[in-house]
Amino acid sequence: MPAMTMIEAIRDAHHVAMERDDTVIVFGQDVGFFGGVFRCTQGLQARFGDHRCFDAPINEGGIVGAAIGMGAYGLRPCVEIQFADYMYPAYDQIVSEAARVRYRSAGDFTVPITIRMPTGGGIFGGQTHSQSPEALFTHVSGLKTVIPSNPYDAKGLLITAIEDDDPVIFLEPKRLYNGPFDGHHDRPIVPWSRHPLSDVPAGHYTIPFGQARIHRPGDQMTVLTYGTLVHVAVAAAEETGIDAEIIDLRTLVPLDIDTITESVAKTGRCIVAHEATLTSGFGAELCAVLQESTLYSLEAPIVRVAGWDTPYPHAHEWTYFPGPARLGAAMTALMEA
Amino acid sequence: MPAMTMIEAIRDAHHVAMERDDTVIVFGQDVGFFGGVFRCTQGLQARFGDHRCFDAPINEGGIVGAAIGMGAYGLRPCVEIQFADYMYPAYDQIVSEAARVRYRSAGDFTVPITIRMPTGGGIFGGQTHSQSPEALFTHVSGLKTVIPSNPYDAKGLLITAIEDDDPVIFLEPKRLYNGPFDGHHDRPIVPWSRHPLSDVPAGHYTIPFGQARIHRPGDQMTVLTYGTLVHVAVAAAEETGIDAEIIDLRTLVPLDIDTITESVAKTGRCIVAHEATLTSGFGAELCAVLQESTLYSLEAPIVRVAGWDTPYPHAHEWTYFPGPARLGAAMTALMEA
Amino acid sequence: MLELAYSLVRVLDDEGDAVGPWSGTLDVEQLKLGLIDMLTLRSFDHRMLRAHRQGKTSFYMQALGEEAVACAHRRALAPGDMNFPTYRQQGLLIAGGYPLVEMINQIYSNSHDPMKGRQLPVMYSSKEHGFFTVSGNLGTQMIQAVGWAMASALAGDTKIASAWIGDGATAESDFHAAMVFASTYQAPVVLNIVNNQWAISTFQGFARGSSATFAARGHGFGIPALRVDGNDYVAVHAASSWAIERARRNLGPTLIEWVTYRAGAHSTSDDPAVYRPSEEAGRWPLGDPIDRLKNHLVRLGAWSEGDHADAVADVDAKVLAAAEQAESFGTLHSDSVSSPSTMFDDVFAAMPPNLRRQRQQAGF
Amino acid sequence: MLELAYSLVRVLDDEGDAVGPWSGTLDVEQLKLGLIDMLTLRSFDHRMLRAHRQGKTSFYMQALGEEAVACAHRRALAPGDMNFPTYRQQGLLIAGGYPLVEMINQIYSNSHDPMKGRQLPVMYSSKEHGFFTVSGNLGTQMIQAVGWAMASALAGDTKIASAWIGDGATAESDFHAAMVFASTYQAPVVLNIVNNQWAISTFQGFARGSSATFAARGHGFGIPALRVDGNDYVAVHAASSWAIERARRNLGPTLIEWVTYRAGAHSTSDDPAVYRPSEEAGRWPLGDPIDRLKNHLVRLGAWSEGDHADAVADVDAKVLAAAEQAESFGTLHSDSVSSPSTMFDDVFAAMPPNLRRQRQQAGF
Ligand SMILES: Cc1ncc(C[n+]2csc(CCOP(=O)(O)OP(=O)(O)O)c2C)c(N)n1
Ligand SMILES: Cc1ncc(C[n+]2csc(CCOP(=O)(O)OP(=O)(O)O)c2C)c(N)n1
Ligand SMILES: [Mg+2]
Ligand SMILES: [Mg+2]
Repeated sequence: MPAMTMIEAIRDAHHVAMERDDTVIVFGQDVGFFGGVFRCTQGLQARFGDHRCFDAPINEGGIVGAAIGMGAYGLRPCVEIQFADYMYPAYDQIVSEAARVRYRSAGDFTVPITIRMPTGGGIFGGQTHSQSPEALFTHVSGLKTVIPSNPYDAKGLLITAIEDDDPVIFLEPKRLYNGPFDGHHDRPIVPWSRHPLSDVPAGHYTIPFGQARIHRPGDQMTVLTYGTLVHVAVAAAEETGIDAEIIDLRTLVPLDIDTITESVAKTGRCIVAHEATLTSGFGAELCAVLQESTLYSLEAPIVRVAGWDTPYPHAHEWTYFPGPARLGAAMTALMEA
Repeated sequence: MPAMTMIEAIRDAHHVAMERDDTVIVFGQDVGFFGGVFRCTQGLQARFGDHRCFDAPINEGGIVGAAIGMGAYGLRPCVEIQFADYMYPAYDQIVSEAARVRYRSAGDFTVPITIRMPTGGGIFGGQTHSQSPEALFTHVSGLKTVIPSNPYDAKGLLITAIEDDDPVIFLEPKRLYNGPFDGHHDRPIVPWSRHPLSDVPAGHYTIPFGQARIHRPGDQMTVLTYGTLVHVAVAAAEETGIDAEIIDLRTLVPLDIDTITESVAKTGRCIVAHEATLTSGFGAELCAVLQESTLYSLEAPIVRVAGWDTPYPHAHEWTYFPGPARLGAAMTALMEA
Repeated sequence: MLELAYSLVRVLDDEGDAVGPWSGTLDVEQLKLGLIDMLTLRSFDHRMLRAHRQGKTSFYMQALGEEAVACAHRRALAPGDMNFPTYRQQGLLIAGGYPLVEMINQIYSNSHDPMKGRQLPVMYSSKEHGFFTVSGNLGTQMIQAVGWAMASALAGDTKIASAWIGDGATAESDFHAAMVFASTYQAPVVLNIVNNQWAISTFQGFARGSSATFAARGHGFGIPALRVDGNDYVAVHAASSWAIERARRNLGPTLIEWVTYRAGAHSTSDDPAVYRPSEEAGRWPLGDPIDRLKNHLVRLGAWSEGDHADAVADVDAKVLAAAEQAESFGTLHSDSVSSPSTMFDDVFAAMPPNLRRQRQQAGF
Repeated sequence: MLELAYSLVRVLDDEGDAVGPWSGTLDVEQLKLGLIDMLTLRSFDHRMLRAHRQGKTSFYMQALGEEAVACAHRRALAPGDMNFPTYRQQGLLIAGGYPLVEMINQIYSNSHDPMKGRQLPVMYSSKEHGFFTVSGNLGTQMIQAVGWAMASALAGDTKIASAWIGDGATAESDFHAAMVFASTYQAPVVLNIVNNQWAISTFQGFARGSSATFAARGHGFGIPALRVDGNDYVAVHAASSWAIERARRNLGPTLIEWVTYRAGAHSTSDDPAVYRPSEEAGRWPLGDPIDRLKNHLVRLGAWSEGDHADAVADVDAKVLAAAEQAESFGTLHSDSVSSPSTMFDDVFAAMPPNLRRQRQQAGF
């Protein structure tokens, strides 16, 4: 197979899903003729017509609310929010409606929709093009929250999301769109073609939710992470020489508790890392779960490495971003603890 | 002093704040002539006129957005969202605007507003009159999150909130409005007048944010909680005979880490309890912080007792609500662990 | 037709005659059905308020004075059409033939409650009867209705959606989303604003602002708008039929402001005496929709006081029977409420491990 | 005045003469000032686009073709009035005399950046110059402007607010909140819709739907609405003055649709060639606002080609000097960007313990 970038893999997932099921439709701001500001839907309107892929007015609540109605009718909308930072106007429709309709109607109505949104920083986007709001979704019962770290997972997980009968939040780390960014912003960009996980099979395949992936096996400690930081963790492990087991969660809800518990029980040391703001971030949930399941095998407290409790500052994004130096220092300190 | 209910204490706080500072204004749905569906603003319009206390259209985003503009002008709006379950339409204005304006303008503009909302279940309100969304605020840098458990704290904390120069989310456990509800829904309601913390001083006083209150000292374990569950924990301690130290956090952000760390270091056992959905709830943050600060003194994993990961079901709310039986069982089990 | 948003479409005049261009859509049998529908709804509300006082339910919301709007509109819809209602459109279910006992099962949260005790009373749902699950959050349903209608159009279907909102809730921002999408995609949807002049304690003016009417909101979006006497069963049916036909022919959305009056309390948790003059309800702006339709039938010589008394007795008996049957399945505080073990179902299509664990912890 | 929402208010005709009822608000000196403002803005945009190509900033957004709207409106406002702008109203700052070097310091995120490097370039803020901090989230500022105006009225003040939004962003639901509150409370605010006909790749139709104009949105709320030629400096000033005067006298809000054209790319991250015909920009709907005002001055005999060449040289020199001064304080990728140690400030008025801890961890 020719290597695919994350963008190409996401496009391909749309193609496959739309080919197989003509109830799958795609819309969002600038996604139609233009193909999306990140080009993730490019070619869909040309291929499937403007009844199945079209532009939407700038109203995120409207996009999600309309998708909910379409889902109730029997379609499977896959909609794009241009940046995760702009999901807030849709938050009521996501939390009070999409997540609740099956429950409150006792299964009479369902909402089989996928809501895609680019997430994370590293493109000098400032505080409104850099956010990682995953914890605002994981707290909401009725939502599944997915975040791929590579083209192979992105395609398989997105097809699974579109075919899922419940609402799925699909977060796309925008800094990974064009390469496996490891946090070394001062070095030339490495293209996906040099990464094994850019080898994306043609056609249909799915990746089940709730199954974490051991990205790098190791014995000295466990690093639990997802999205961009998976690649940062690899760099940190190499640079510190610490034999860390790096686990890519892939889906936060449902969470693969068995895999992470097993790993931490084995290594006795754990770091949870994410780009989102520390306080009440998803790392807190991981700590809570693991201290419960592995307390007696912990050699030291679980360490959280995360974005600071501030908005994402434009010029200082590399001070905000938990890069290989910060993560590596935490790993080294944890080995000494 | 005559005893006050929580509602009377909140009313009194409004009166005191509005008397002292005529830039304090109050508005929200039905808060004007009617005095609010829970009567928390009753009498304000009569006393201060309909320029300082008035009704608002049914648009939560509009209420908060207008308050932000008023704050930027130089007023101190204290607004009411009729139920916390209805804050979602205002979430963008709260997260993207109120919480960010000081930061993004480097202090050029500020948002000295208070956003009050009744929270929690226990009134057969079903899934849209029962929610506890505190964790959706604690993850947002730039917001302070406050939740009183009694009339004395309610008045002091609300005055502090209104006088604070940053946006404050003020959560009012509606099941406590008329009495210190301990979770025994099958027993007659105990009025506040029988509770020492209903003794509310007249006039102006404040309670600083970031100072937890040891509600009941104890040695065998620590129960960290807030709002309604403070009283549930007292009942559970009495009924199990476990000498638990019950700590009322009062403010979640800022968090009083020293007080809770000291207590858990002393008791070696800890339960965190809240009514909100378990996953990614604020209890997760408490576990993450405490396993870091007290791991080596923990006799057993920290236990989370919380609402289930479902919407709040109307007829089954007492199965959902973490009452004295559920909390007591967890306490007993923890003593045996 | 711009002025139709500022005037008031009426058919039944003060004498009870059907006059004007909008008359003539209903024959006598249909008029009688309409009267029975409204009598049934009023009897149902009456019975459920009593059940609330007796502690059989935690909550209830009546439609007193607004019966004509939902009842006549429902009779103008076709099977397969989908309503996105608020909590005050129980008339859609009653006029649509949804079993009264199912409604009461939901209100009593009993062992036969189709919502399994999860929803606040009156938050019904019936896909089969074209009634989308009622949300407790105001305004969210409008744009969902537009999306449903867009889907019907995309699928080449002729089914239409009917969206419902109260005067107060039009202030919610989701209303704007519905208007923009309906206008941009010309969705086959009827956008109904039930202006009963009150939003809990707040008069309609707070949501309407200084605009002359709610119907006028349509013009800013190029959406045809009608303002109709909502207490005039015949006018409601005629205007509904016109808008529904437009949508069905895929000629685009219509906005209709139904002018009516909330004659009762907002809900069983509310007491209007605190915020509005008690005479107001007495004066009953626009008149009692039931009396008006009854007088019309009498004028037509098709109905008598005797017929009316019989009809009332009839519907009361039907409602009572349904209430008794429902009660045999339990009430909120009886032992046979729907089982809490089901409260972990339907969060997702399949129950994930964390919920299975929690269900066990809960003892099920 | 309903038709004013559907027609187009103009003063400068094709010959460059000022005609009609809206003419005559400006004398020759003011016209010249206006021309200089617009030339300065265009020169500034030009310089900053070049700075972006040279890597001195991460991002920039120009106002090419829309210069008249913000520049003329600002000249009609009084000190103390507050704008709630979008990212494309830099003309408000330039016409208001805000130092160019401060704007460039922000764009370069340098050691003198008033926003301390926290904000995306062009997200200025200046309370002193009546310019509310620009948000990256579309639409949120409209209702904030209404709130600010309500506060001014409540305080018995005569200051007014001016709210800004683009054609595309009018689709956001917050727009509705602004209209409802402005209408209900009759806030002293001017609601400006800058219809430059494009929202990134999306034509205005997606936000406007099937309504004739954006201005018509006002009528559904009883808000007087004007539709104005936004490339006509004189018309913009006249219409702005009228609306501002209404607000100042506390006669209520006004909605104004400024019809203009986004002649350039959406931002430095955008390339219109992909989604719109290249000739379109060439045809320049409504004409270049600078040429139109220039021709008018020439017709008045108050301006010559020579004057114009001098003026252009003048503003270019001013802009260049400001850019060079700003550059001496650093650019995004130079070493002297604003210090990251300040990134923990201003989250709250006082730094809480957790942020103090984190700042230490970050090494400051
Ligand atoms: C988002 C949201 N905000 C507030 C409420 C509380 N609330 C319930 S009904 C109501 C009044 C609605 O009035 P209206 O829309 O006129 O409908 P009516 O009750 O008159 O039928 C309010 C404010 C809510 N349910 N949802
Ligand atoms: C809530 C939100 N949604 C989406 C975006 C992304 N976005 C930035 S500018 C823009 C287009 C806005 O067009 P318009 O309102 O016409 O303003 P213009 O750029 O033409 O001045 C979009 C979609 C955003 N910034 N905020
Ligand atoms: Mg109403
Ligand atoms: Mg535009």
